[in-house]
Amino acid sequence: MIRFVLVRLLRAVITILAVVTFAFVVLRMSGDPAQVMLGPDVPQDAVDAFRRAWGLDQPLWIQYLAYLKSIFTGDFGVSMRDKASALQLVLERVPATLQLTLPALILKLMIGIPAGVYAALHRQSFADRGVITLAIIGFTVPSFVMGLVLVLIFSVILGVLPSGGQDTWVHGVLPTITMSIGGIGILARFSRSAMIEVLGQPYIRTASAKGLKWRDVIWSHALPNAAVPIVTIVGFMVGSLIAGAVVVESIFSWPGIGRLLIVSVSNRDLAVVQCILLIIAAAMVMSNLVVDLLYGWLDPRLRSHAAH
Amino acid sequence: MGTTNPDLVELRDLKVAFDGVQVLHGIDLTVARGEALGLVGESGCGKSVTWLAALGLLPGKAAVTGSIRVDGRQLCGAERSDLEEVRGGRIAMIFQDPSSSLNPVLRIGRQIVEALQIHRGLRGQAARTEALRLLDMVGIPDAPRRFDLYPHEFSGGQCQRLMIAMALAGEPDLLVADEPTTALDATIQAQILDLLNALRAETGMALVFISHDLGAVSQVCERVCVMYAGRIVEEGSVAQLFSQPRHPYTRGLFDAIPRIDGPRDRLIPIPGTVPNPKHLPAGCSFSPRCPYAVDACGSTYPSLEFQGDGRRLACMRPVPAVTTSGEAKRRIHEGLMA
Amino acid sequence: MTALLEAEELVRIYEVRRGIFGRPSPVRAVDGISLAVMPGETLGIVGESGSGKSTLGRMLLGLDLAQAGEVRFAGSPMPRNGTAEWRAMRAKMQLVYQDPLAALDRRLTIAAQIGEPLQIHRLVPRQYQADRVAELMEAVGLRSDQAGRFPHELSGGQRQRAVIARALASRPKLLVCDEPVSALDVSIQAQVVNMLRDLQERNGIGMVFISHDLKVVRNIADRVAVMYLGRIVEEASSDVVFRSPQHPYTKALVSSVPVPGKPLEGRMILQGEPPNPADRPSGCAFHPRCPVAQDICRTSSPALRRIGDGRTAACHAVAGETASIETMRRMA
Amino acid sequence: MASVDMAERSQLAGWLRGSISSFRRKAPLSVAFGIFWLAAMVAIALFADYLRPYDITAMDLTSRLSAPGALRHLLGTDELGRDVLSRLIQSVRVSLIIAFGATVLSAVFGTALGFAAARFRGIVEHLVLALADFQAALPFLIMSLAVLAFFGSSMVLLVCLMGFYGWERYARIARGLAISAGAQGYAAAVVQLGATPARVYLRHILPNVASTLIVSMTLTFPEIILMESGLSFLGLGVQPPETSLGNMVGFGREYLTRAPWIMLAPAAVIMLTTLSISLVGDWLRDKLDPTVR
Repeated sequence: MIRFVLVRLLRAVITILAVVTFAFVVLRMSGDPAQVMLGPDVPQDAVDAFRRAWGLDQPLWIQYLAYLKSIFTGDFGVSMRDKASALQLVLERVPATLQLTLPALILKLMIGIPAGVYAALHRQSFADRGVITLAIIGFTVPSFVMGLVLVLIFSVILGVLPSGGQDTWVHGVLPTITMSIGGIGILARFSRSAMIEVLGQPYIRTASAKGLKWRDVIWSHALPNAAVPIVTIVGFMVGSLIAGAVVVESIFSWPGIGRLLIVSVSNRDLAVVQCILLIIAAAMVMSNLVVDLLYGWLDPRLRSHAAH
Repeated sequence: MGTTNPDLVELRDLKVAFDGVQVLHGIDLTVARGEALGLVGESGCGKSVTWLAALGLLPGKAAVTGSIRVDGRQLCGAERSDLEEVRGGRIAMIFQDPSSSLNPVLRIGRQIVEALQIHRGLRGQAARTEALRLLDMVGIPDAPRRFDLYPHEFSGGQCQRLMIAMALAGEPDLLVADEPTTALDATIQAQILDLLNALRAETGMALVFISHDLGAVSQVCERVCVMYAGRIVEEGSVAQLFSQPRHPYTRGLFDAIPRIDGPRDRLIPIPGTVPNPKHLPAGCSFSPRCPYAVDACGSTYPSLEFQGDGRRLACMRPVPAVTTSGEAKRRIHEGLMA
Repeated sequence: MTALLEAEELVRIYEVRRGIFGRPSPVRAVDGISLAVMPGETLGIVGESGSGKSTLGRMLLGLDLAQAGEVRFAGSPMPRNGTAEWRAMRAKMQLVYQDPLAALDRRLTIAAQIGEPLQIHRLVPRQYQADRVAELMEAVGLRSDQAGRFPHELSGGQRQRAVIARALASRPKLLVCDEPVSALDVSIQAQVVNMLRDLQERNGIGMVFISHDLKVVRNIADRVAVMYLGRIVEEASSDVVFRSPQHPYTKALVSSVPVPGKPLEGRMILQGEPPNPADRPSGCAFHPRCPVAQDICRTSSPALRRIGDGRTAACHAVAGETASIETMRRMA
Repeated sequence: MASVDMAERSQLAGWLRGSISSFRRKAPLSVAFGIFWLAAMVAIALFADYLRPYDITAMDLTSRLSAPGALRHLLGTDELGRDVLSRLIQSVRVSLIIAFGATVLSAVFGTALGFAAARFRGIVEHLVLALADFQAALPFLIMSLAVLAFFGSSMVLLVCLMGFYGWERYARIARGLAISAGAQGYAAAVVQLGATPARVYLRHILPNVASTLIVSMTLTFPEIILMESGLSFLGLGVQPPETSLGNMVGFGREYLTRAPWIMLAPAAVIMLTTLSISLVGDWLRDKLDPTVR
């Protein structure tokens, strides 16, 4: 088990390193930091002094190592806009984003999985068609269209829900619904096909042949097996708890990570953007790690083959 | 009731169609208490479908009609709860691919205990003790230590033993074994056949042995049904059929098997291939491949009739009774003497 | 007469890791095997799953690399896998697979696939290719109207015929058949076995026939090698092996073949399962299941020895190295 | 000659009639709609210059924010009095070009990497899988935002960037199928016949994986349309004065209360297009498999 965790941890670290490198490359290629920080009208000796002060006169790989070192000591630099610590700026916004994404995730799980399983057990029924339709809507309607249509209906026409802001929990209703509808459809469709696949397996026939009640066949034989693929997609959803709200936050002027990202991007606030990139990647990598461990717990076969 | 009607299972005019394609064309078959019946035929002949249909284990798109009686009780169209009572309790079934027939994410001990719980109400320590006894009975060595292992930690042969233990948990009157040795190696195959014989002697349960291997069938069964393209074409005792196959198809099956002793002659295959159930030939389905066929065989299907010697046969031009099958006779004679 | 194919002390070892905790342990899939096939001769190789018989077949063709030992074809050593010489060599030796559906490209007609070796090795001018394909199809008993069919439109037996026709297209000298009839029904099996026998006789092809089905091997093979855990335990002419098997494993194997009409009683049923190849028992690998095993069998591995009537066997008891000759006599 | 020609023509007509009716039997109504819609979109993209009633920047300050339905401006006008229909037609062209170019790029790139991983195994395979891990760790929208922010937005960069979308999916599919074909299946059989690797990959493996790849292209294509519209909606994709579907929705959102048609028209086109591709893609998956018929 320890070996398995170590292998996965190593892969996670490599992935994070790749993201850090990516951020460094983007930073380098998008222009000379001295020019960016000091502006175009500064005399050459001031630029040189700045370069010496920040180590920009060193070879590229030394700069890269220095950059790595500062990242791993938790120093993500300073926001160019408000001169505050980038990490702090970003972390301040995390709770706001989670206020939207967590309830949305719970909705997706609570509705999506049961709907998918129900559809798989009642194929060709009305409910089954409903799930498929919902999944298609979830897949084809972009969230910004969904959000704006909801705003049009509930805020503009009916006037029952606010269209933006973060003052009370009521403000969170529309963004949460916007975010969950697509996810519910996708999760339902996924659970449905995972369940259908499992129901066709020989061991389900064995369970029936031994006289188990159909309900028990579903609960103790089919669901534990169907859980394995479903966990993958849920893991992905958990991983994007922080990243998943960019568009929706922008529609509903919700002051989360997504808003911050958009604002920083348009201000070319490098330090903040990098910090967000890293935090998002770290969340994704962590949830992948957890999913991998969960696999081992859910499927004993993977426990012995996991090393490959 | 048992005395007036000794038959445990009685199938009458059982028909199955998948998406409108008929694969079983009216099966009439009885299984008496304690007897061992073999069901022989090539792939796609409907031998497995017959018993999956009888236990209601076919997928929803299958249309099953006819009569399925277990101890006189009608199962065709019965409630799900009635079927569940019969499955595992009266009739247990084991399958061809033992490794994928066990649930991969559940411990094998739990899978056996589950069956004990349903049919015998055993729980906790009592269930565990009984499960261990069953594991011992089917020849799983070191059962207490392996009680909590998962199916993938057992070999194919051992998985089949586990399946048998699970089937025995409900103390069934009939065990349906669907190609139980096909996926196994020769020496393991012999072990499983031996085990099935021993268990039958010990428990007195009836056995339906579905197989394409005539040799295996002759080792565990008393009576044999030969199926072709969704119909029974010949039925009789093992001795009868093996010494004197009357249906040209049965005869062809015997002739096609290479011999382990005697001269290394050319084999005698059956020409052609098994017909697609969507496009069955008119009349007798075997007629296009049959060396004995006459024109009439291509127009009407011969019904399965009792013959004087107690066998049933569906053929207008059977292999003559005495003269030709000297070879087979010699073979059975040799075999029984050895 | 020089041998068509010679193998000397072939070894193939896989690294297998069992479980997360397990260290990688070597599996000796093929463990020092030597054999020879004469032109026009059929060598049968029998054994249970895990005996290494399929790996051996692939090594004989040079598809799997031997870690030790050498394969010689018509006297010259096998070129390195993947080189141009190796590819050219394929025209002379061919493999017939267990699962013909998997071995055929489902997007090409069978005529196109049967003609493929002709294109690869530029054997026949393009304008005559169709004629040669038609000739091959006729030789394996496929109707000419089936040329445009796709593999999934044929039955199992017809697919195997197409695979065999493809294998024969380049007029090979050697055919390795890996379980070619195991997936087929009995009646079709007989058709394909007869066809292979005819083709071989007509074209004088040397053949290695790998199967777990002793009855089929007996019918088609001139000589038979019995494998257990990567080694040959007995080898002799087909008639000799099946009439009077000497190695206890061969005896059990022959005895386990269900013969119609022959009851189970009195047959020799082995206890236990073939051991995991990664956990090879000490001494003679068969000793944990062997009814006549003695102390020497647990410690020393028996060598393959000549024991008369052109037969070799690897068994201490057969070689008279144990006190149990009496027991052996009783078994025989 | 003429009579032969006639006969041929009537034969052709018969064949056409036959194939249309057999198509109707085989394809459900929804798929027929999908195909129709996609054909219309492609036609619009091709002939945008002729179909557009006005130039996309032509302002009609006298009729700003006029409602749809009027003959002069069928779909109404926006805040500057620009004709919504004209802008919509141009947007379809821009969005389709981006999505099409990017889909082809990502399919070619991903498939090539996947085949390389399957062919060479070892270090190449590890590298490809590590790249795929990286791609999965950074949500694509976020990555694109970062890149576009610092390199500025141009049409070429946008297509190239979108071309990275979903490549890892093709790579995984191509690698998996190639490995399984090579392990025991038809590819191993052809290698054994003596074929060169080029022949094995181009003549056998590629045609066999093509149907799966095409189906995943029908999955990626709408996702790229959505991704591009999302970026443009956020103001980072296609830049004015050029226009795209997402860009139109983004700017139309300001006038949601007063002139919802500015936003609803492109939104409807996005939805119908992605829906059509999904429907046709599902149908294609069954059609392209010769074993399911």
